[in-house]
Amino acid sequence: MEIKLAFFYILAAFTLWAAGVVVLGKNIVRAAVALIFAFCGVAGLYVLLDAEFLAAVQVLIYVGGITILLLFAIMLTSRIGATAARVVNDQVALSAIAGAGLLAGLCYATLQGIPALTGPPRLPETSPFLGRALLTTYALPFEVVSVLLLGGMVGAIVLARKE
Amino acid sequence: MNETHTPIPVGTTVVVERTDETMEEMYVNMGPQHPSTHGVLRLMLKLDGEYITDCVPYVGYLHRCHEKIGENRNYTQVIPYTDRLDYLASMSMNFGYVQAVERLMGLAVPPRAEYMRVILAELQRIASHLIWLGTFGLDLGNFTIFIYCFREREMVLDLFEAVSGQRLNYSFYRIGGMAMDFPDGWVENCRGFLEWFKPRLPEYDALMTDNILFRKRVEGVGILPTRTAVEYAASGPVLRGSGVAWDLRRNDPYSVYDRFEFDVPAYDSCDVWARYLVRRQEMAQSVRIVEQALAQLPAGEIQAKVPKTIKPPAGQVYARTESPRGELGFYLVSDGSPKPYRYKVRSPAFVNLSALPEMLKGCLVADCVAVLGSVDIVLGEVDR
Amino acid sequence: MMAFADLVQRLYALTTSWGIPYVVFALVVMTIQVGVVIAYIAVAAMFLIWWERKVSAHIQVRFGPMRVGGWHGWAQSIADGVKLLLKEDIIPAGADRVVFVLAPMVVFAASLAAYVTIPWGPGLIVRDLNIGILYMVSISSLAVVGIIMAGWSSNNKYSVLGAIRSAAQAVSYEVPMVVALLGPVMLAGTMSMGKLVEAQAQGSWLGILPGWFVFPQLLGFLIYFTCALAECNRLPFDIPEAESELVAGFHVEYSGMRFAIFFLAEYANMFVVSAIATTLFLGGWSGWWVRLPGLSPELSQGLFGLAWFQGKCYFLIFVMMWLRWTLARIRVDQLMDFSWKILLPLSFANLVITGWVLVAGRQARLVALGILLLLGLGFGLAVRGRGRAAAGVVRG
Amino acid sequence: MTAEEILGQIQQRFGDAISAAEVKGPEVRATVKPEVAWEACRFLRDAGFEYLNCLSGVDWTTHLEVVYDLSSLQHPLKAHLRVPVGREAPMIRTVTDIWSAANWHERECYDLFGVRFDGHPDHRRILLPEDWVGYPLRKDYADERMVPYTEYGLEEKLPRAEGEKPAVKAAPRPAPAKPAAPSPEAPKPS
Repeated sequence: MEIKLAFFYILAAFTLWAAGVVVLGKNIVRAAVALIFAFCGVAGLYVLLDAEFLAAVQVLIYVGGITILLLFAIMLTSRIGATAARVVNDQVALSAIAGAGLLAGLCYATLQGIPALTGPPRLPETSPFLGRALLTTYALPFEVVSVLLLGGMVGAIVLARKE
Repeated sequence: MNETHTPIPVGTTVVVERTDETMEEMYVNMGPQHPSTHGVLRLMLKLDGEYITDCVPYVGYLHRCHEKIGENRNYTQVIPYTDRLDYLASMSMNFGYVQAVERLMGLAVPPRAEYMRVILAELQRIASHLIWLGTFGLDLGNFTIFIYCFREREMVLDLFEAVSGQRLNYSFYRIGGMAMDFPDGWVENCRGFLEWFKPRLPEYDALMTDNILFRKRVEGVGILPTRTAVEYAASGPVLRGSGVAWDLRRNDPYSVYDRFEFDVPAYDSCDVWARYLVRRQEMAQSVRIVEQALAQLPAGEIQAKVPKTIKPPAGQVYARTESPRGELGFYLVSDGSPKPYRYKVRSPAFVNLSALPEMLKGCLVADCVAVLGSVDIVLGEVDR
Repeated sequence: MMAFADLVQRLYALTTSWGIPYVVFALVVMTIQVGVVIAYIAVAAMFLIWWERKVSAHIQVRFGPMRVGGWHGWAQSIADGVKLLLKEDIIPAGADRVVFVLAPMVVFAASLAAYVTIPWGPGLIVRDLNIGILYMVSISSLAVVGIIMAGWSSNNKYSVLGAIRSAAQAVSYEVPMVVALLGPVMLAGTMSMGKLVEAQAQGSWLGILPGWFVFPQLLGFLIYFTCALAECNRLPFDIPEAESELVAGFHVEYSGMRFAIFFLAEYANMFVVSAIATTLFLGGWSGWWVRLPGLSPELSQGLFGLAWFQGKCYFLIFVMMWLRWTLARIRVDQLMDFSWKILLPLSFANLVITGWVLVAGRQARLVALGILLLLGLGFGLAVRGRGRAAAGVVRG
Repeated sequence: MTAEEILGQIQQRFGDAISAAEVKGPEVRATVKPEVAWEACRFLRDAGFEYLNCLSGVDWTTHLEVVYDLSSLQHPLKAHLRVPVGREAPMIRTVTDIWSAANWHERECYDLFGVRFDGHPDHRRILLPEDWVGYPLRKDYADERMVPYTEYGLEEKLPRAEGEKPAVKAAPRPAPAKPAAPSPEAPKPS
């Protein structure tokens, strides 16, 4: 159990460090690379929670897909890599309040032990259960999310094809 | 350090210029140091996204004022310089030059010498097309065809070496004849090579012509319409690839070309594919010509009587021959002195290259390499 | 599981009796496992590099390396490795040093991590994860990150272009690849690499063919293999490093050991994709075996399994080399078209028909299998299609 | 159509502007004044000479000459048109609008002889660098970097042809003779 805990702290520290670079880094490409590491750290946390499927999907979708596209967009935008990104803007106070509120809420939830946040039952293999749950109990939310994604995709195409 | 970090192009410049709100035009330099420009050629490509809207070739990096040098040498001394024009087809360059001088002098060449010239020039055409095929394959990412072609070219070079002692710059043609006769057994060796070479052509087909990936890269790419090709005075495989079956060996016969039976392959799809097919078929036709010439090869003199110092009568001539790359013209003006008063080379690659912007317009950037490869330039000849 | 797991258990019992905590033991075992994997990758990659040179040479009617080491230049890769190790380590002046140094490590780590779930033989697997195949796919997608890092940090336009192309290619080809991999996963009902092989080891198709998934999933196999070529940046999909267009693409500025690591990772990656194809489609380590004299049946089967697995993997790698030295490179837009307009619909068709097979009755099953087989054969033939001159001939 | 017929038509059409004309084999040869050179070219193009083989310059020391070699892909005839232009500020109308092939040939002629082509779409040097001074193929061109050519053997004894001056003396000159014509401002590529 101690090993698990030690790994948790290592991973958490790594994730936080990477996330810090993402938020505070001045170079946008470096920030994007750090984002990849942050996602990997989160995937590691998933593994510690016995959610291997989620971890693999996290790496596949977020690292292999989304961040790559992000980097792609950065590189295609001419010379954006050269300009130092502004770390702080006018809404810093507002976002700080929002962040602090979220943190407080999470701390409260963790300490109070809200039932939904207690550990899931140990399963020998998570993916069949996940699949069944998505296609039975949570079929409607799942479809709603797909429609949302479809809408996002259509919107992106419309934006890209301006003429 | 990181604040100023940006991918600065190496050896290239990019100017982004906004012509209006929606369209961005970009200038991209290709070359002069680039693996696919076959020498030091620089292309300034004007891009609209992935498409080429215009192209400006910059030539002259190899310029050595060949024509000025020629005017300061006597007629015989010019021959080695012609080798260096199209260094992949030196025999053909020699041929064009000596033929022009002979026309100027009104000199008749012994038949055996004429046949030797034709044999060597056609072998040279095969070697030159082989190099083209190999490097074209290389441009499109097919490395194997390159090695195959060089294997056969090596054999042609061996034949040339046996004849002239040289492998690249032969200087073997003389005004009024040839430097030496074929050595003993050469004709048999040459026949052996042809027998060996003929079954190799289907091998190239298997690797290139019948390969669907290759065809997807070349079909419908780099269109040069027939009319434009004639306007630009394109010649050789570029003209024949634009649907004009025009070959000086057939249409304005020189030497003894009127004694052979051969086809002039031409294809009317006007694209890279057509130019590829023309060169591919021409190798087979050259084999036919060499075979007939070897069969008809007469015995006798190989050198006409020429004075020790060649002084053509005052006058001028524009003599053209069909080099592997197209119409090779020599414009000579003589004032009766031992040196050419004016010596001008109409190099086929130079003229064909001037039509390149027409072929590239509307092409994808990625096709640029294929189109440039299909023109088959040799910059020693373009830049002179 | 047997022999290897037994050994670990016994060792664990031994060490705990000495009073060594489990942590230390686990770390030692992990280190040994990683060491073995790295050693295998290094040796295999060196062999593959030598082999590729020999294969290409013999395809091109030449000999390739013949001198170093005596017999057919077998030591050529070692000599090259030593040379690359001893070379000066150059980091371009304008490069982003941290990212530049990190990039080869990311690429190599990605292909290294994928070796964890390769089933080498019966029970011979470092960790048989429940999500084995998903893990492999997701880990190998990390390599693109390293490529982008390398391309961007080199501060060279060709590198950036290569990296961008590489990213576009990887994102495009990952989709049909994963969908194609779902076919065998559905047939076996598991994502564990070990169980996938076991599902193929039993049973047979039509009584004569082995129970490999390549027969019902021919289309899936071809799609996967095509995508794997693209993932490995091999010809005809080597656009990220097309030397006639981009000189060498993303690793143009790398030299010495850093370049060697990219090189190593490329061949390690080739092995990984071949191992996935072998495991999912070609029955992994399953195959004919006999009891070797003086050995237990398990050990004999293990040895045969190891040989089968290696043999199938290297055969696929050979096919990849063969393709590389025969085909021309395709164009960027054709690459994208091929992925999104041909491979993706086909892989979805494969998925749907496979699902139909699994839930339908016997009659429909045969029909569906027939459709799948036809689609697979059609795909194979279409790629092979022979060309005829489209241009009209003008006779002079 | 025969060569004689074409020659007759040219002479009839341009009259005095033709200073010399002959038919040599399949080739029509004519010397035309620069004022009507473009019209003559246009006429020949319409007569079937749609193929511009070559456009060259010649320096006759007294004047320059632009030479057009034309042929046809339909009939075996050829045409050889010579247009003398003055040495000082030579100028002639471009034929790029008749044959696109003339584009690079004219640039080369300008580059090496200094003949300017009025109306040329891209009037720049082509083979030499854009900042080059002088026109190398003119007979009086001199450059200190040129390697003197020592002749040997028979050539020493031969009389030199009139008008052919040695381009360079045996010893390099202290300064190159700058040509009279100023280096024209070449339009910069956008």
